[in-house]
Amino acid sequence: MKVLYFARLRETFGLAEEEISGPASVTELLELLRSRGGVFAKELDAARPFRVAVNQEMAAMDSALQDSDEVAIFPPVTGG
Amino acid sequence: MKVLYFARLRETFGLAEEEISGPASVTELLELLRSRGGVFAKELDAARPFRVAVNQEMAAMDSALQDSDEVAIFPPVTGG
Amino acid sequence: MDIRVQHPAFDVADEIARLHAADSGVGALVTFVGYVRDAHAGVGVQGMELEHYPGMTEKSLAAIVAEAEQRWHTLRISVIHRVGKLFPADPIVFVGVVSAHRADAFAACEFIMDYLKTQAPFWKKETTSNGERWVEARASDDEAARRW
Amino acid sequence: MDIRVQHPAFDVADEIARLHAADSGVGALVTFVGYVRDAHAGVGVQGMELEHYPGMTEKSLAAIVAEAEQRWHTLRISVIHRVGKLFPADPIVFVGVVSAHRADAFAACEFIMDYLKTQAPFWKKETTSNGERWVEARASDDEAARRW
Repeated sequence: MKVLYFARLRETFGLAEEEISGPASVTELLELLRSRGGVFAKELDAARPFRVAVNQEMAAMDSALQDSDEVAIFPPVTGG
Repeated sequence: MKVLYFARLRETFGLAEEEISGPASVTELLELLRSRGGVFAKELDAARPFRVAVNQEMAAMDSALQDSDEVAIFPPVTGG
Repeated sequence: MDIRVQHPAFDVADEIARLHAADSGVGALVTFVGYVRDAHAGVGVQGMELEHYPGMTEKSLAAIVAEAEQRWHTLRISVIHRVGKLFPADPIVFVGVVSAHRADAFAACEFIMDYLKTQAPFWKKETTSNGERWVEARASDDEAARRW
Repeated sequence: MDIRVQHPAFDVADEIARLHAADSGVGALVTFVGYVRDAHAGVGVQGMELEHYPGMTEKSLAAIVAEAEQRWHTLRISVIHRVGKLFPADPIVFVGVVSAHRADAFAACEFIMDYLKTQAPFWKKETTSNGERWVEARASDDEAARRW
């Protein structure tokens, strides 16, 4: 699956986009990313206020994932 | 006092403005006007939804009046 | 505040530029424009004549705007209301409010319109397919004004 | 509906003309314009960079407008949101709604802004006198969105 990062997360991870295979849910994807430690473990801690979108729609943490999905992880939005 | 009529009342009375002396309150002025009978008695019946302003401010029916006042009687407003 | 009662049309872009005034403390602008519709209560409207009470109308609008300025944090407010003969699609009224934050501008603008509709001495006479008629005040406008 | 995400400035007069569209069924127009302020939380702001999520941003705005169209009787709605580098006093966002009656246009316009602020994927990074900083989401925006 394609995983996109935006705004502060993109800057902190030094990464806008990556390909990841395997996770069957948002929860599993987040576990995999946290297991990298460092800024990934810190920023994606469950207590932090990040948001997840799957295929460009806001998604709950237990949403199922397929390898063909586009997942995005980003801070709460601040437009307008 | 100067008594002004607007909109439907002005048209129905065939009168935009007149001078009246004596009434010491809006109630007394309305009694005097109603005593003319005809359209005055009909349009200024207490059950009709007209409004009264004294010196260009919305006024209650029991407001006191002086001969130097400007009184206006008109239908509920419909601007905007 | 800027209050005008006039026959000529207004230019919304000019009014917005005057309200924003290149002031970088302004975060929000809310404007309302009311237009003449071509039908009212199911009857075709060809035009309307707007009557007002010179002197009281301006005072009444100024009092409504002053109350809005007391209730909300606004930076500048303009109200322009046209009088005289108008036709379908003509703009009738402009209310513009600028503020630092949007909630103040939205509330002040809607409050001014709701109060203007029930308090400011203007009267509309429509020319319809059935002849001329004075527009009747609407109960829904009284309800709208009572909310505040 | 007309949804645009773009860097260039918009022309409010053009947008209003397009919304009103010489349609004499339109009785009310409510517009909102949001501007860059020169200070935020007490710190001077020299400029900002607006980032978005191409694709999702447009879909999200369209979904918000579709919900407004379901909830209120509106005739046409436009939303324009700028992205890229902006400076104090620059307009950021335009929301315009036309309807037969004013209550629908006011509600739809404010609803769209409240939802846009909490749902649409845009992020602001400010350049301040203390350096760059990502703007934090405000609890008051969440509260505003929860009202509807």
